[in-house]
Amino acid sequence: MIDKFVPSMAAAMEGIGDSATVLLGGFADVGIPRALLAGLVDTGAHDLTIVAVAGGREGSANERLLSLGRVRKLICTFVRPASIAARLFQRGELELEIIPQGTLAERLRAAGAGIPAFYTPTGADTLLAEGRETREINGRLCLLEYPLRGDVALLEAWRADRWGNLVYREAQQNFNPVMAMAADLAIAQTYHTAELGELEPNVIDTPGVFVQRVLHVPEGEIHG
Amino acid sequence: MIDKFVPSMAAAMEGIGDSATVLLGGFADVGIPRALLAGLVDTGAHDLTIVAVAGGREGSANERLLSLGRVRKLICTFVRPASIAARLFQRGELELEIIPQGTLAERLRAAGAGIPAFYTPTGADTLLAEGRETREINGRLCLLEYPLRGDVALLEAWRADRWGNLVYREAQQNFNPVMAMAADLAIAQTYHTAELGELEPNVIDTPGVFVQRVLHVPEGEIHG
Amino acid sequence: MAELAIKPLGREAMAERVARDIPEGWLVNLGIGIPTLIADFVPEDREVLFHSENGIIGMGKAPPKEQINPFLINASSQHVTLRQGGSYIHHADSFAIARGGHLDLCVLGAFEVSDSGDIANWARSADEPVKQVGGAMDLAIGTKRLWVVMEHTTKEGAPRLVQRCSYPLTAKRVVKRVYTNLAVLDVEPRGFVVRDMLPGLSFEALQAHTDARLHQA
Amino acid sequence: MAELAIKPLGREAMAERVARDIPEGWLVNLGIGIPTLIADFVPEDREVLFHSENGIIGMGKAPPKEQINPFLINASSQHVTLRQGGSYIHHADSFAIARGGHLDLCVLGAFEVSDSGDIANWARSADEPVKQVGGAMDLAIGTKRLWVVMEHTTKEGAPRLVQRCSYPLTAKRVVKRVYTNLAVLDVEPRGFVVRDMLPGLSFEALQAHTDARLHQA
Repeated sequence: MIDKFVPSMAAAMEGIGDSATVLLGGFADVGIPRALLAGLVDTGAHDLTIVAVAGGREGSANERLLSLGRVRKLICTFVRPASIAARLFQRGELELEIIPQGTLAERLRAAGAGIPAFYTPTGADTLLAEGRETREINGRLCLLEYPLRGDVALLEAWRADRWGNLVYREAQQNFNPVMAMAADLAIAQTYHTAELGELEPNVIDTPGVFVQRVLHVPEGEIHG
Repeated sequence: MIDKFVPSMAAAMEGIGDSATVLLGGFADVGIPRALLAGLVDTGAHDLTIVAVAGGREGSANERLLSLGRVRKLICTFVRPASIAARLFQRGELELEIIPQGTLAERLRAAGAGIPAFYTPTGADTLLAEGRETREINGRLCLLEYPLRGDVALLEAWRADRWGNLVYREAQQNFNPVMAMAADLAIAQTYHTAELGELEPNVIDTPGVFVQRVLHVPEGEIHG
Repeated sequence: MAELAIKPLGREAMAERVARDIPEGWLVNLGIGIPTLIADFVPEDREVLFHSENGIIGMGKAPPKEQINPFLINASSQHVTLRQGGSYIHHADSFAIARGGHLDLCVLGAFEVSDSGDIANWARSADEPVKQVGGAMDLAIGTKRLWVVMEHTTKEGAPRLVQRCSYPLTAKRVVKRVYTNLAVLDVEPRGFVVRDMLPGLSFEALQAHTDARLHQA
Repeated sequence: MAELAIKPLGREAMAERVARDIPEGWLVNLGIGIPTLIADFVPEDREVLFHSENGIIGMGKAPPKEQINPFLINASSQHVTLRQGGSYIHHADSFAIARGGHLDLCVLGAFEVSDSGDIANWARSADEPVKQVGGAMDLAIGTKRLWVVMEHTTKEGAPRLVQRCSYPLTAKRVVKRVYTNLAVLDVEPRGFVVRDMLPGLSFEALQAHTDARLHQA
């Protein structure tokens, strides 16, 4: 019997090593796998590469990872000037790769969909294109972009079953579905569990084939 | 008030001209917009380019389009040797472009997602790569592929509302969602209509922003 | 630069002015800042669909405090609602909408716009230590129409409608129209064309506050 | 070529032999022909997830005639069912699964397989007037493991396990294992390695029916 539920945070984090590339779902406060992030802090893993929409918000577990010096490189779409990420970068203690948000989503999707490279006009006319390979396609300058894969993805879902099928609510999905596809080991925390078959086939957002582990973290148990 | 429902087949077909590129949803017998195809035959439009998973099945409206000589070019993933498409091609009366099925889906998706080109290993080591641009990426030979856009997409859905939101059932969606994204004018026939708000946000498969016209064709009205 | 004899529009009035020009049926993305205010000035019975990068189609107005849904925010992290007929998508599909030409309109704020339609709105200098790119570049290249809403000049009175942007570009040759607190200007092949001005403002006075050459409609 | 003293496996027996080697939890795509039969030999309580290119994850067995759902077919156009826990996706997502390395296994039929793992399964000649590509090339390059199930020789007795494919290739260096009606062979850097043979069949007799050089396990 396939059972992707893991009984503990330790089991959820098993095998995540130093230097891992970790894809971190969520946008602003929504869809962030807070408990798993706190679990990642507790593993002590360091030299991590974190891929997320932004540098960690004040008081977040991602900020804590950064402030503990566990992150070697942050790939994201913006960093607030007053944030820890910005300070670490300015002190030379953090590598930063800032990329457009659509390009981030598409590079993750390319990793999940087996696209070895693609072109996009996004950013081609900007500073971000400096030193990069470009090509004019139909009269439009384009940048060549490569897939962005993760060793691990940390995700948040609303409901999940033992096959790893995930359902999100409202704007909770954001980066979670593409990150699930783009990682070797996709780990989801879920507010609620469901029996196999309880999640309707046309309601499942992320098919379980993209998810390797599920941890049940009931609502309200973890903030932070 | 946005109302994408059209009252008649004539209104559904309005403006489809000669030489149009028509994306045709469906796979085998499922998800084929039979009524719209019959309507397309009746418009008399010719010199069409048809994009579909396969050449028309025996007795299908697509086969009728082909046999009436309305199709200049067929872009698909296979053609049965005994089919009309194969005979027309061998007589020099039809252009054929046969491409891998995943590449077809991805080229449609690229058109819908604004990707000017992408690389894929699919077909790179084969006859299909002859004379084409290739590139080795991470030690793997890849083909450069371009988006496949349609002037028109003909789709079949199970339920639809006046914003053009579509819901499919079981394996009905197949190519329909990516073709909706890839066409300037996406026209859906639907078995059932729904009031706005009746289709749950997490059940909508194709958001109405990808659909321009909806024609209500109740179950059983059209075969063929 | 000469003092203006008239009172420029405030942020709400600028948003209201843009809202007036958005017809029913359009799919619209609104950037952070003044653009976000525009939705409040589109009456509900004019069915305009608002898209938010974080995966919302058919975004509705802010909810009353007691009806806040913590899972439903827009790209500016504000609590919002979903209209009937709206739906949720993931980030890659959401940016497929933005980059794939499905937005009828995107309205962004900017530091500068050039008379060839270049927009600079993400960094004040190429040397800024940390960059805030977000989704603006994707929106700017992908939308059918890009409108910019911004003050006509900086607080110090320096022009923002320029011959050539001095700030790092977001995208080249993409802006179709600019709404400022003084005027509405189209970007045409010949440059900025004045479509509308505040009552009492002269073309010459407007030109005096503009670096690029203005054209009469 | 020498007559065989033993009776080769039939199509069902070949499918059954492959099914034995598929462990619980794998995501598996089965090509048309013999591969499609494999699902029937995987017991339901061994949870193997079958993927169909037309957008099914967790495909179940054929339904009894009176329960046929006309909207639920597999990539071979056969009526199927959905298992509890299964779901539906569109064609681009379905091939994202195939091309993105998410299939643990794909089993295809073939005309020929070379000892470097090349597969030819879509055309009998480069000059065929019409081509039947379908989804095989996508599956072949994208799956974690590609297994081939086919008769060891053609009806005329010509070998199909060859040093070099004579038919147009589907993909190069992708086949990991071949199940024939005589044997099971892994494709390793040194070439075909015989893992299993029909009882009563000698290595030499198998070699006599094979173009490529065989290796003992």
